[in-house]
Amino acid sequence: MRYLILMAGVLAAGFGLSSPYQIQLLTFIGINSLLALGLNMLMGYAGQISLGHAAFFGLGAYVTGVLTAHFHWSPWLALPVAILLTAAAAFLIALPLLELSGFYLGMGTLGFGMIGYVVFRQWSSLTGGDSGLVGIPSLELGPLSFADAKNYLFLVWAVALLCIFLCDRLIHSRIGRALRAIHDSERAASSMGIDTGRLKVHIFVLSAVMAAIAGFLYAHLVSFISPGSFDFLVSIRIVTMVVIGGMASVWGALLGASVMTILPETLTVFTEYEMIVYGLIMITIMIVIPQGLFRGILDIYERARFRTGSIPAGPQA
Amino acid sequence: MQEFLQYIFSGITNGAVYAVIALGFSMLYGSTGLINFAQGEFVMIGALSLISLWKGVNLPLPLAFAGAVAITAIAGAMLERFAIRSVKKPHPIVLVIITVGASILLRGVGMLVWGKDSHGSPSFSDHAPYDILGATLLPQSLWILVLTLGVVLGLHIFHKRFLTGRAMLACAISTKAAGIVGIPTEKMVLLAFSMSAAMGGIGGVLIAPLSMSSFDMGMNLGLKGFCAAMIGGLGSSWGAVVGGLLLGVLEALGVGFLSSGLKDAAAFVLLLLILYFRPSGLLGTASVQRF
Amino acid sequence: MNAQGSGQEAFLPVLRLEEISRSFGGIQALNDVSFEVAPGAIHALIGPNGAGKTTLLNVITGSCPPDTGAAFLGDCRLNGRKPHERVSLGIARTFQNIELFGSMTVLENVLVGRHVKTRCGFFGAMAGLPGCSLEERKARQRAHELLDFVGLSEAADWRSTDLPFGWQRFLEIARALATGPKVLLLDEPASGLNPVETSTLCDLLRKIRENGVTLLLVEHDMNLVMEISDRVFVLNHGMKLADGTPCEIQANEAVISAYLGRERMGGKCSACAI
Amino acid sequence: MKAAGIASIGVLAAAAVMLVMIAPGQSWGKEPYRIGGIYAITGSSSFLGDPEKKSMEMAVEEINSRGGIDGHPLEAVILDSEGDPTKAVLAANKLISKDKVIAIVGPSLTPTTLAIVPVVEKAGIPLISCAAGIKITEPVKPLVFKTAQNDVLAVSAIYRHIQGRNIKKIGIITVENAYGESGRDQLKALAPKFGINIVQAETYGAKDTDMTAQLAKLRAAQPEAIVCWGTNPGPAVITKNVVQMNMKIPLYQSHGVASPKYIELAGPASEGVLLPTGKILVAEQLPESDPQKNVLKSYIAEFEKRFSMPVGGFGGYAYDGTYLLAAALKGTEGDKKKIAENMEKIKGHAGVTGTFAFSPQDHNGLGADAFVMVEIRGGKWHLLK
Repeated sequence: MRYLILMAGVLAAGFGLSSPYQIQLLTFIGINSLLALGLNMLMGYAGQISLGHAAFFGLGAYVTGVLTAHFHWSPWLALPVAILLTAAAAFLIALPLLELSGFYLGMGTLGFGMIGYVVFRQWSSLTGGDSGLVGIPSLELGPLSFADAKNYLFLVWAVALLCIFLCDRLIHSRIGRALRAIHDSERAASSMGIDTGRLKVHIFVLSAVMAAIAGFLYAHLVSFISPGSFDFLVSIRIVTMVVIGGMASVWGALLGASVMTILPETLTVFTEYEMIVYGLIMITIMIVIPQGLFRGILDIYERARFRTGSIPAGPQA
Repeated sequence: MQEFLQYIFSGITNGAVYAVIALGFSMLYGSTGLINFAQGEFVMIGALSLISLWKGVNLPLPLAFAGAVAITAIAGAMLERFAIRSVKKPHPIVLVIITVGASILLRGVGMLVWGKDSHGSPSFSDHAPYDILGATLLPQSLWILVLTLGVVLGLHIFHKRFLTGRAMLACAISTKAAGIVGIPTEKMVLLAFSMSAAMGGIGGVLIAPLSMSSFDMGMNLGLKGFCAAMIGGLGSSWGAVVGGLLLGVLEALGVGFLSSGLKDAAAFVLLLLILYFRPSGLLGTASVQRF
Repeated sequence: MNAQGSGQEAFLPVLRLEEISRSFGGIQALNDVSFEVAPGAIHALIGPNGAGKTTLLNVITGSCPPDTGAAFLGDCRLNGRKPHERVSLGIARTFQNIELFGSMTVLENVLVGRHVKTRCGFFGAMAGLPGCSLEERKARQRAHELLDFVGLSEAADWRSTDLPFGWQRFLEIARALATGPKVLLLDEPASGLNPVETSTLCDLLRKIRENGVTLLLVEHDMNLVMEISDRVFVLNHGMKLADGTPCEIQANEAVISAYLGRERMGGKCSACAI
Repeated sequence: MKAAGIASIGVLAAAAVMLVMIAPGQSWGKEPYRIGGIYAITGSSSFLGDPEKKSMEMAVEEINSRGGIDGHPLEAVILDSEGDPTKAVLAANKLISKDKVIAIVGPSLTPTTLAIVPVVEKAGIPLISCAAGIKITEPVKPLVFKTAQNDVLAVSAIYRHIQGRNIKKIGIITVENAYGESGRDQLKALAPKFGINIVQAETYGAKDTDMTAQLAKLRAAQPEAIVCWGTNPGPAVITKNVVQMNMKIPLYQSHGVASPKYIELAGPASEGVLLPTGKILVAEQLPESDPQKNVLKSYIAEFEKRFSMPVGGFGGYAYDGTYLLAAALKGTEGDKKKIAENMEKIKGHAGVTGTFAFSPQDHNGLGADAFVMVEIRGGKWHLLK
């Protein structure tokens, strides 16, 4: 039901909007939603933080960018390669770190993110170095050309909705329960026979793959990529989207991505004061509704859902 | 040989600055279990305040130094008082995001106060650079090294000899227990924040004469300092020093023997290796469970 | 070991520990402890504080590997197996300080227990394969049965941490049972329960035994131990002090002097005749 | 008399307010031409974007005060890209769809420019970039122009000077960003042509605090001169380090440091540093015959008066871009295709950066005369030759 509403919303927006600016903004929101959703799965359900998600985002973008612009592959062939490479990288990063509890994964991904950034900049024969990679073709599927901004909007949102749908399903499945169990109590989860380390690696890989898909969509949308779009600040921005929107909620990811995409656009009226206002808004949201915007809004609904009235709101995400 | 020595000097100079910044991370983590992503911004505030007070207001250097450190300490205390303490249910990730927000805020304030341009500062002393076996050692490097060691020693003595220092360690071990025996834990957190901010400020003051300072200098230095703290072992003061120096020297050697473009990668590869093979850091002993 | 097992008794012990030792720094928590747990019975592990009971439990569940010695579940050597693997082999446990999944409902908590009995993976769940939905339905059915079994079916949709303390214990037991264990380890199941709840627990534990699950409980409540146990092991200073029926233990001089001191032992020997 | 004076001032003021309120449609007979600007006004490249934004505003006002273009006033909508390609794409879309601009001046950086090229091409909007990267105009794209000098011109200027001193072995140190990368590529590509051998090539991070390690490595290769390619503040640190390390060889900087800020940051260490720059820094030393002399003088005077800050070499890119656009707008009545066609026909346009002569093959329009070599003497720019 919720999907139908959202789908109708996107369709209406797509057909209703005539301004390329708004269409583009909505497309970026879709891409950011994918990023936030992937990270939300990791942070909200596996209780791990990633400070290097921009590197996976970049890996997806650069793999397809290099393969299509330099080697003239079809983007549709480059996509699986991008996904596989990202998955492999994520797997190798996570394997030794997720066995340890605590924040090691966060630190490891931080390191990985910085290394990825250096590689994007330094391997200039392939990546175009700091000045970026030009000539990434637009997407085409048979007679359907995604060079048209509206078609691309629909494509991005179709992918985003599909991912939201799949993640929602996953969360309410056996695996999702196991993930939530890990988040609530790792010891108890392990005593239920859940292979916590393995599951965390899997969810990390899933989250990285979603970032890679977002990177793929970004690269073919902008048709130009440069390392600046995948630096540490971008990783932090993705984490912020998740936390602002609300962890452990696919809809929170959507909300967080929307807010964090639109906010800087609207804040430009503050010119010199933009950063101050932006920082203040972030701090205020975290102080007032630490469980995130989505949870904050749904608090009342949550209270009603469980019979007893005096429930602290939301899972302690 | 001459080059090698120069790499070492360069590495130690940068490393000592990383060490002071790492110390800020480390001591805050040690007393509150928190990672402050605005630490780099304190470095920026320290550096730019020094330049303003020393060159702008023409205060004598020691006063300007103290003033700059005091300004950052106050900024740190304000961050704790108005943002961190206001959080009712302090989930670590929420606190981290607040510090991220604070870093953006502080950068914005920095830009307003000091403008978008870079600012330079003269060295602490007018000595000519020393020539050692053909390699150049800047007097400022010596200043940095000496002051860094002074800060670590001071911190060590504070923790071991002073009642407040020991109370802070007690809070680190168990806030609850410390509260029960009558330690004002809230004040301790406030003190820890302003002290760690002051460390960042000292880092900024030290680096100002070495380089150019601008409102956006903080993030890079903050990341390096954090990396150094992780390498040395979060929560360990001597670990922060070892981590910082190691990182600095490794970077310089990376420039010398690999390529300058890869030196940042070298730092983070080291971080990954440490995480894989010695997760508690080189000198870390505390089991790292929070965050 | 087969020869040993079949030669000794008519049945194979379901759980067997051989010369387990474990030290923490300078403290010898367990010293050469061996014992066997017979199938289909209620066993109690008692001993003064610091005797090594919880460590022993952790050795069995795998969260604390022994320095020397071996543990077996039936024929299967447990050493080197991770905690979660042991669960699928048939070892389930509850915790002394209840550890429920606080963000989930009562039913969902039990469903997590079905994890090892279900197979549906990442892709199956995402694709919504028919096999997965069937499996999910069956799991839910089983979970409801178990809630019924412990008497919590009324509260299936409550948030787990909103349950009264005693009920949380029962939920934890239901959750552990959901893993389909051969052996269920209970870490002080009666602590914090009122007398009424304790007697309900007593009944529940017997019911579990009737269903063919072997029970091993660490417990301080001597009345409970003496009332329901088929066999009692006594640990002291990390060493096995005694091993026998409750009547034998109550009569054991070493136990009385070392562990119980002058205190009279609870329960009546006649009450626990098997 | 006094009362009448006050009254007349009052009336004038009221009229002015009304004019402002109903302007610009009413005061001009014709619809304004709306043009867009995208600059890195904030962020780490604000040293470029900030003066560019100011210069564009200045140029627009100057043009309007002279009667606009064919009676049409110019109206500029300027957005901030923060140097981020994604933001630049959004800004370009916003300018095109919301503000309906007929042409865009900017962005400030090569990556942001390359990111919005597909957007403007799709919309058929002419773009006059203020970035230096050669990828922008080579290969030539019908709608894309740029006003910043190609790095190849700066490199040639430096190399000619090096050649003149009979130096054969040089070491280079470049910043790790698009600007430094482009410089490095050109330095390497052109060296053989001038008989120069690059004995060691180093890079440094834009935010690095100390470059003595790189310089030690350079020194070990024993070059006869060092060429540094970066934008402030890195080159200032390098300049200081070179002096501290007592390296007594000529230091060349790129035009990326061509602002008074560099001398201020590097202090006495900047003595004797050589660099190519647009003529703006040495305007008063130019011979009267120089075609740019008048433009430069009025630009400098106006900029310093208006913003009370010293003028640098970067604002001129946007200033020239706006004036070139104004020239190309003549007689088009806003037809975007014609604007681009007119751009290609512009010859001999004396701007702040140089004398522009575009052609269908050359969308940069600058020649070797866009750069002069200067030496810093006593904290002042000194024109060589």
